[in-house]
Amino acid sequence: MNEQATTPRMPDEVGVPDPFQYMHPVLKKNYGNWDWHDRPRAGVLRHVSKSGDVIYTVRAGTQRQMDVFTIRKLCDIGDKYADGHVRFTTRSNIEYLVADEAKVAPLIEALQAEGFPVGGTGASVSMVSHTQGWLHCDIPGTDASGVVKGLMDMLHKEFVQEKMPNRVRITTSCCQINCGGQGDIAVNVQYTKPPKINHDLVANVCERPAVVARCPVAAIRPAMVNGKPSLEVDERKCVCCGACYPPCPPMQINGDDSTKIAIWVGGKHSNARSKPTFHKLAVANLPNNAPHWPEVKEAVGKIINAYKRDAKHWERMGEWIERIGWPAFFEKTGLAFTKHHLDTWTGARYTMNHSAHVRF
Amino acid sequence: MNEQATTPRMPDEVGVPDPFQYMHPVLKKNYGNWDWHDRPRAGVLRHVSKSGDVIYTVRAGTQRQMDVFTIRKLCDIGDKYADGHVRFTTRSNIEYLVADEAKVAPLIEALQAEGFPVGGTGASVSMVSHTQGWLHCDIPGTDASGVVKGLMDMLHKEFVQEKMPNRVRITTSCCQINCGGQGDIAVNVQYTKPPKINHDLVANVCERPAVVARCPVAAIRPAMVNGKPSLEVDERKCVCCGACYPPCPPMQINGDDSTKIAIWVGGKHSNARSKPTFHKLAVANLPNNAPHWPEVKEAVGKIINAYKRDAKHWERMGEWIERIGWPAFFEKTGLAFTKHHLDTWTGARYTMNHSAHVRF
Amino acid sequence: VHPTPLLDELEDGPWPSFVTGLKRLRDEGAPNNRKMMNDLLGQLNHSYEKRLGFWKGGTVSVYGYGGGVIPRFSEVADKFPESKEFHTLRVMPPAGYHYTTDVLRKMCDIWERHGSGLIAFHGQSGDIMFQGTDTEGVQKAFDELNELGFDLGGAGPALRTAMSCVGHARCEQSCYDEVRAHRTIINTLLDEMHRPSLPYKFKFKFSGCANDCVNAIHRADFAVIGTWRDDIKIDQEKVKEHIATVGRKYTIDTVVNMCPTRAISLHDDDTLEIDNKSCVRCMHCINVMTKALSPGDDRGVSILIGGKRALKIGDLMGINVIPFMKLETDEDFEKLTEFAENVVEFFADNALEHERIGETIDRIGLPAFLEAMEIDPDPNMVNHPRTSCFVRTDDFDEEAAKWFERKAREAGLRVAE
Amino acid sequence: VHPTPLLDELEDGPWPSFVTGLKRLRDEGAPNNRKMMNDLLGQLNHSYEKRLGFWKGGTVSVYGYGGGVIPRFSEVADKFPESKEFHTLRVMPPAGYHYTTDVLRKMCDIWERHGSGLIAFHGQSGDIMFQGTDTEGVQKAFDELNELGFDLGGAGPALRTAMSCVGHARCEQSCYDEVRAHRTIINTLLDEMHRPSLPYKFKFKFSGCANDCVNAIHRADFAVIGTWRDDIKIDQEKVKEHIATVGRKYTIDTVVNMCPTRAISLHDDDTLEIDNKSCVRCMHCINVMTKALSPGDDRGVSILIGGKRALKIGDLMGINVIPFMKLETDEDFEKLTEFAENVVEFFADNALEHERIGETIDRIGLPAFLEAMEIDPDPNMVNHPRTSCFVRTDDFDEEAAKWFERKAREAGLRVAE
Ligand code: SRM
Ligand code: SRM
Ligand code: SRM
Ligand code: SRM
Ligand code: SF4
Ligand code: SF4
Ligand code: SF4
Ligand code: SF4
Ligand code: SF4
Ligand code: SF4
Ligand code: SF4
Ligand code: SF4
Repeated sequence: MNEQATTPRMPDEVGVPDPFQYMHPVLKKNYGNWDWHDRPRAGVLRHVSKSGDVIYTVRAGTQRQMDVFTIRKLCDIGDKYADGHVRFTTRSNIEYLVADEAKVAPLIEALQAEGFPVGGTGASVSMVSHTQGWLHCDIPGTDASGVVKGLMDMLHKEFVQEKMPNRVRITTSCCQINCGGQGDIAVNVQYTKPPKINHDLVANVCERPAVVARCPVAAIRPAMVNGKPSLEVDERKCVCCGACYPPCPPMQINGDDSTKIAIWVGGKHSNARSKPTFHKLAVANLPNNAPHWPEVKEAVGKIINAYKRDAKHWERMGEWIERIGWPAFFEKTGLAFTKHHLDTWTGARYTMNHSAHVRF
Repeated sequence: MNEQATTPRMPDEVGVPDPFQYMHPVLKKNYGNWDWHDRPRAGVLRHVSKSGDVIYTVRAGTQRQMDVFTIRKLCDIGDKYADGHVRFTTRSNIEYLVADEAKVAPLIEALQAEGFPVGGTGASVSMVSHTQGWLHCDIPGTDASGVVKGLMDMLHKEFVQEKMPNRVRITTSCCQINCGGQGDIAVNVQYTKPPKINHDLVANVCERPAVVARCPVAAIRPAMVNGKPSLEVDERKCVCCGACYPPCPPMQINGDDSTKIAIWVGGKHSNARSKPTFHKLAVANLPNNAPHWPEVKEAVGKIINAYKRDAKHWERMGEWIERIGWPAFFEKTGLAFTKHHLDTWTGARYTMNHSAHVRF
Repeated sequence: VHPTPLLDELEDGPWPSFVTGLKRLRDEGAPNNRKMMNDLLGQLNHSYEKRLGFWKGGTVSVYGYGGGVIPRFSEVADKFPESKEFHTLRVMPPAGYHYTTDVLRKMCDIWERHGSGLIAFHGQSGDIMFQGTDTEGVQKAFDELNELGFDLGGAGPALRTAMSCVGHARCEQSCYDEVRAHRTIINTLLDEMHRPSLPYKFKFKFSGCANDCVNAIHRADFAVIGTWRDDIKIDQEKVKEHIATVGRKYTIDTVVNMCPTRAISLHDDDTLEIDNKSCVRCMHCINVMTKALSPGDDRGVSILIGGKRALKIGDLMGINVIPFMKLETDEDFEKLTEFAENVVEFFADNALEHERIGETIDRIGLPAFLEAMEIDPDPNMVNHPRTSCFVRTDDFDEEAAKWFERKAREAGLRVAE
Repeated sequence: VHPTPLLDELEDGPWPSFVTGLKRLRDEGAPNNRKMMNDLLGQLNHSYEKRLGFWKGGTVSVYGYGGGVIPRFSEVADKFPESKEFHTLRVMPPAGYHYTTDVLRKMCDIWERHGSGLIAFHGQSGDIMFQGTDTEGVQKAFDELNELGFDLGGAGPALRTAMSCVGHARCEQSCYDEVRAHRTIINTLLDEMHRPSLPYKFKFKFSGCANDCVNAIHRADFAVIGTWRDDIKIDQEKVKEHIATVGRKYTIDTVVNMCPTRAISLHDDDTLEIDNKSCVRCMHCINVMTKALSPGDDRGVSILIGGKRALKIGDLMGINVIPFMKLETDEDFEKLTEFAENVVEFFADNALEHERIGETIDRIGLPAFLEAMEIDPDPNMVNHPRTSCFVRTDDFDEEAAKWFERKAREAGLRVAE
């Protein structure tokens, strides 16, 4: 019952930091008073305030998972060519705020010289939403960083120019929990087999009732296996969602034969024009082919190309497909429509064509 | 084991009769060969065949539940002013087929003289879909014939002219089974209280497991009441659907305090323009006020008038509301939006506004 | 004569009054019916007073059949004894509801002899409803109607009476021979109607085009809707005439702007262009410009399975499980009938008691139904592909291979079966 | 040094390579970290080979807090012992993600001292993720970051780190002060973040307008989206300039024809008219014509409750339960914060374990949620009213009376409360 020699430091519960201390002075001064913006070139925004003030933003891509050297390099560039104020975007791009137009071109040059692509604005393909994967997560089926690197290498050109019909927002999710969210294109792990249970471990590691409760289709039941309390999966019911794996790691859902990648299309968050939507299955069962995932890249490429060729200005991926119809989507992308494209989950009936509207 | 004196007649299983034996000769001749049609006036169709043949159709309203005198009167008119060939429409209107244009006007006159309204074509309010009600059904909450008579008296003018934005199809259902189907406007019985059980009768009349199975929300359980096997309803679960009443009449769902009328809008069967839709709740809890149902008529009147005033040509009721938005619908009709308009059934989530799209 | 003060209120007004008709049967009807109609009116007025119905069901049928009659016994027979039985015969009309005045009169005569004289043209499922007779009358009326060439319709857990629109007989929009489809299917499956043994009711409805004048998609378990696969036919001269008559702006507002997929453009010279790849065959433009536009020549049907009303799981519309089936030749009709038989058989084998086929499909999932029916999945079956990732897809590649094979075959390539 | 042949493949290509970064930490990082990064790279390459992850969870936290750290212990520590612990600190960024290079450098310094040197800007929930340290390093790094003015974010069944778009700071579309809303709500509820005791996670996200640049509607339990109630502001001169620049047809195609409710018409003199009753505040036309159009002056927010990803019942988007709440004055912000507190309290009291609030609402029905929150039903909450007749409506009249009273009050009439 001795007191500890040094009492531990109590946290200072500061909460969300005040951003004004870091904000570019022109932003601070014109907070809530902006008038309009345009994009002088890809990767550059010009915002004009009602006060007449102007701020330039130069946007560049990063790998998100950054080492301090990269961050310091970005800071060096910011100090030398910009005003020392930056922000990161929702998609992990860095933005330099520059009051002086003359600094814009040199800043861009410096960024490019150091290998940071400048772009991601307007009707471009911005950085892929990133998740953790093998680098850090405890349940990953693939490596988000690797998939993202491969995709952005392929799409680099579409990042640095604004030649798509509208913004393209790609997301990845390295397991079926789907931290990556919805996307114009979503590249997600899709398990294809029920979990394989390591019965020796269950009793020690897993709280069985909690695991049973986690299954969306009540496919798991407690069972005695080899005399030990374990769990059992009804494989006819299991929808391979992987929800049992985080609370019970002995229910191994990953494996070379079972961890596949599916690509989804037409998710949309903005309310511009159409209401927000969920993405829909385009193709499943692509191999988890690290380190280059060529099959995934090929499929994404097909989709992006068809969209680029065919959609109207301002039409997002899902809006384009809605207009041309799903038969045409599968035709134009060369992907297959299968029974797995027919929804079977709760509310499946709301996805069915309850009409005589058909396209030939 | 005596043989019956006269062996009973075995049915001749003729099935669906061949209509060609009754069909107007011009129709028969041009079967599958029609070219175009127009409507010289409300209640009259002119169809022109690719062969050049022309047939006129004169449409008149009936009460559907017809006595033989009425039918014979319609036949007399058909023989005298038309060609003795008639048909009935999906909505129980009678149609006279006339090859000779000169007969059209006298036919119309004769029909009108006998009290049969000529109309129901094009952008009119056609006859209300009819169900059985107190006249014949074993589970009715109201009388379809009476409600329909009242509505058509009120809407007579809109039947004989084509001054609505598009066709208006009204249906009635005299209990929540809803034999009347979907409608631009649907006038349906809506129960407002759980069934009252006559426990003395259940054991004799009802097959209890079948009744339990019929309830969509599992609100019914077997129970012993006064020492007899009966049933019990969990009133917090019961959604007052009335499904238990047909298989178990002692579960009385009808009553002055509980049998009310709800009006639904925007159902559509055709695939023209928009896909077919279900109707949506407009107003509930209107009294079952036989023989004139003034509250029902008033509400229907409000809806019809707002639609007539406001919709564009060819816009059906539901399409009009979709365009102006539900807030405007409630404003323009003067009806109330309540918590009961929020869906609570399976798939309720698909009816919610999951967007920032709002109207003020 | 019972006073009927409440019913009397329904004799005014411009619409034909059913009360007046009932009273006429009471006052001038066949002598044997007058008393029945008096008590019927009494009971109905009693219903209007009490706001309650007073009929109950029971079992009545005709010799040889298990269905087709809706029996009604009065619960207030003590007060109104003469109408203590008031059964209805459901009788199938000629496909498309065509009659001569002659046959109508014969029906009236039969129903005056053996029933109340009250007939409805038609019930919501399409039957002629001969309403009001006792058990004995049911058989007698049926015998005579049957002699006249008519047959009982459906009731109970059985194949039900079907409906078809006027279609080919008088409508230029019609894309297939409704009479033939209707009669062939129902008459083939007739046994299922007359001897109820299905899990629940099963309804067919036939509409010649997507206007769906018999409400098939909502109200039939098996809806057959006419459509076409090639281009809409345009008569550009008549387009110009139409525009000359109704105006350019009005044409843009009511045709161009109302196309659900914006497939229509109007040229400066008042000719129309339709992007037939985008057109969903909704019928709207054709409806508006009946002279200038018409369905293409490569005609057939879409089939939607599973429509029904609210009971149990809520309203369902049919799912478009056959986006296109050619329907012209004898073989085409055979294929259609065979498909109908398969679906009904599937229903008989797989539906739970009191479950409609739409509910069965909802319960087991569309893929399982398609597999049972050996139908290839098609994007026209859905508004959009699945949004849910809860699915086992390990045979995706084999399924995809089927698609590519089928596409190759459709493109005219020969592929090993 | 472990060979990393598979990872090496990811150093080519034009996009910045995380592998190159990791290697640099291995080769040039703080001396205490080099070995850890070597083993980390070894384990990662091993993952690429085996196509499996090798981390497991555990419990690590900082003194005084119950959450905010994602602990990672290696399952292959025998092979790669130096990275056997590789925990992540989730740290809340300044609202809107504004930084000076100075503060970024300080963060780098701290994380070099007490962690691997690997930092993500940002996690999908918005945290700065300081990735890779051992249990001891967690506390040390936190202490220094906390001194710098930063605090841990959320993890576990708790209030989570929120996100807000750049908004007021640099965006003309912004309809409310996101920084204020974000900071006020989170800092008020902070206890729920630091000492996890909710049924499951709860996320706030703040977007200044319906473009929803932080994906709030799909990905937040409580989404605050800027909007306005009065008319869109039009500068007709700039409309003309826009049309002169991009062309008339292009303007019709990209603005007039893309309005979801066809609320826009273009006059012959190249001025625009907007039917503001029809406009649903989707932002599209304003996005296209940034100079000519802007949101109205009567600004506030819509609040959508219940967005989440797929687990358990499938993806949900938030429901628009507050179509409009004014958000300008101090009182407005208090009302917002109070509402947020009420919702979180409701969640704490009513959600089942591991149930998101969207699932709770889906389970109990929207009316029950609204009643608990004392919110009046509004047609803006739904795409359309109910289609199902399965509902008990005996109090419909009283409910309707409330509506009429509210409408009367809104119309400025005085009504007895
Ligand atoms: C910087 C950023 C907000 C932030 O706080 O970080 C941002 C900033 C702007 N967004 Fe955004 N959006 C940002 C993420 C998003 C997201 C979320 C995401 O990408 O995950 C969305 C929703 C995407 C979706 O629907 O799935 C988003 C949907 C929009 C839209 C609607 C696009 C549409 O038509 O559907 C606009 C309107 C537009 O394009 O003019 C918009 C417009 C803008 C404007 C033009 C607003 C303005 O007037 O300043 C900003 C410049 C955009 C540009 O790139 O040209 N922003 N914007 C985010 C940059 C992400 C990036 O680096 O790529
Ligand atoms: C780190 C991060 C991905 C990333 O690389 O950016 C992440 C990583 C994890 N998420 Fe997530 N989620 C992250 C944002 C999200 C988002 C996106 C968002 O917040 O906008 C979502 C979707 C939105 C939502 O909340 O539904 C998301 C939906 C989930 C879910 C599914 C929740 C659901 O109801 O469907 C889980 C599973 C769970 O909570 O049991 C989960 C669980 C996890 C866990 C804790 C897995 C686990 O159970 O151990 C992951 C820890 C990874 C690690 O080692 O760091 N994560 N997760 C994101 C958090 C970083 C940050 O704090 O900024
Ligand atoms: C006679 C009848 C079919 C029958 O076999 O009995 C019929 C006949 C025609 N219908 Fe119909 N429809 C008939 C019931 C229906 C129904 C079903 C119903 O009313 O219950 C519908 C679906 C209603 C719905 O969507 O809820 C129906 C939806 C249409 C439509 C689509 C209207 C729309 O824009 O949504 C058209 C197209 C049109 O109006 O030109 C149409 C068009 C026609 C045309 C013009 C077809 C033609 O070229 O000959 C026929 C003359 C219609 C007229 O009244 O002007 N018919 N039509 C039915 C007359 C019912 C009546 O007496 O009022
Ligand atoms: C007579 C008729 C109404 C009318 O006046 O026209 C009718 C009357 C009855 N219907 Fe119906 N239905 C009639 C067409 C319909 C329709 C419309 C249709 O077929 O297009 C529907 C909606 C479509 C559908 O099939 O879902 C319909 C949906 C029902 C249902 C609910 C079925 C469901 O799955 O939701 C029941 C209840 C049941 O079967 O248990 C039902 C049950 C009944 C019963 C048998 C009530 C009962 O259980 O005793 C009614 C007998 C009334 C009587 O005394 O004659 N009736 N019923 C229609 C049949 C006449 C005919 O044969 O032509
Ligand atoms: S998607 Fe799955 S594997 Fe990836 S970070 Fe989220 S929980 Fe981890
Ligand atoms: S993978 Fe999903 S569906 Fe299968 S057992 Fe686990 S939790 Fe249940
Ligand atoms: S709606 Fe109800 S009461 Fe009316 S006929 Fe049908 S089953 Fe009978
Ligand atoms: S009325 Fe409907 S919900 Fe209520 S007990 Fe009867 S069957 Fe169940
Ligand atoms: S459904 Fe089509 S084919 Fe049949 S009558 Fe109606 S418009 Fe004509
Ligand atoms: S039929 Fe319908 S979808 Fe096709 S072009 Fe005409 S209006 Fe458009
Ligand atoms: S959500 Fe709206 S206000 Fe916020 S940054 Fe995006 S466009 Fe600007
Ligand atoms: S904001 Fe959207 S809905 Fe409103 S007028 Fe502009 S485009 Fe139309």
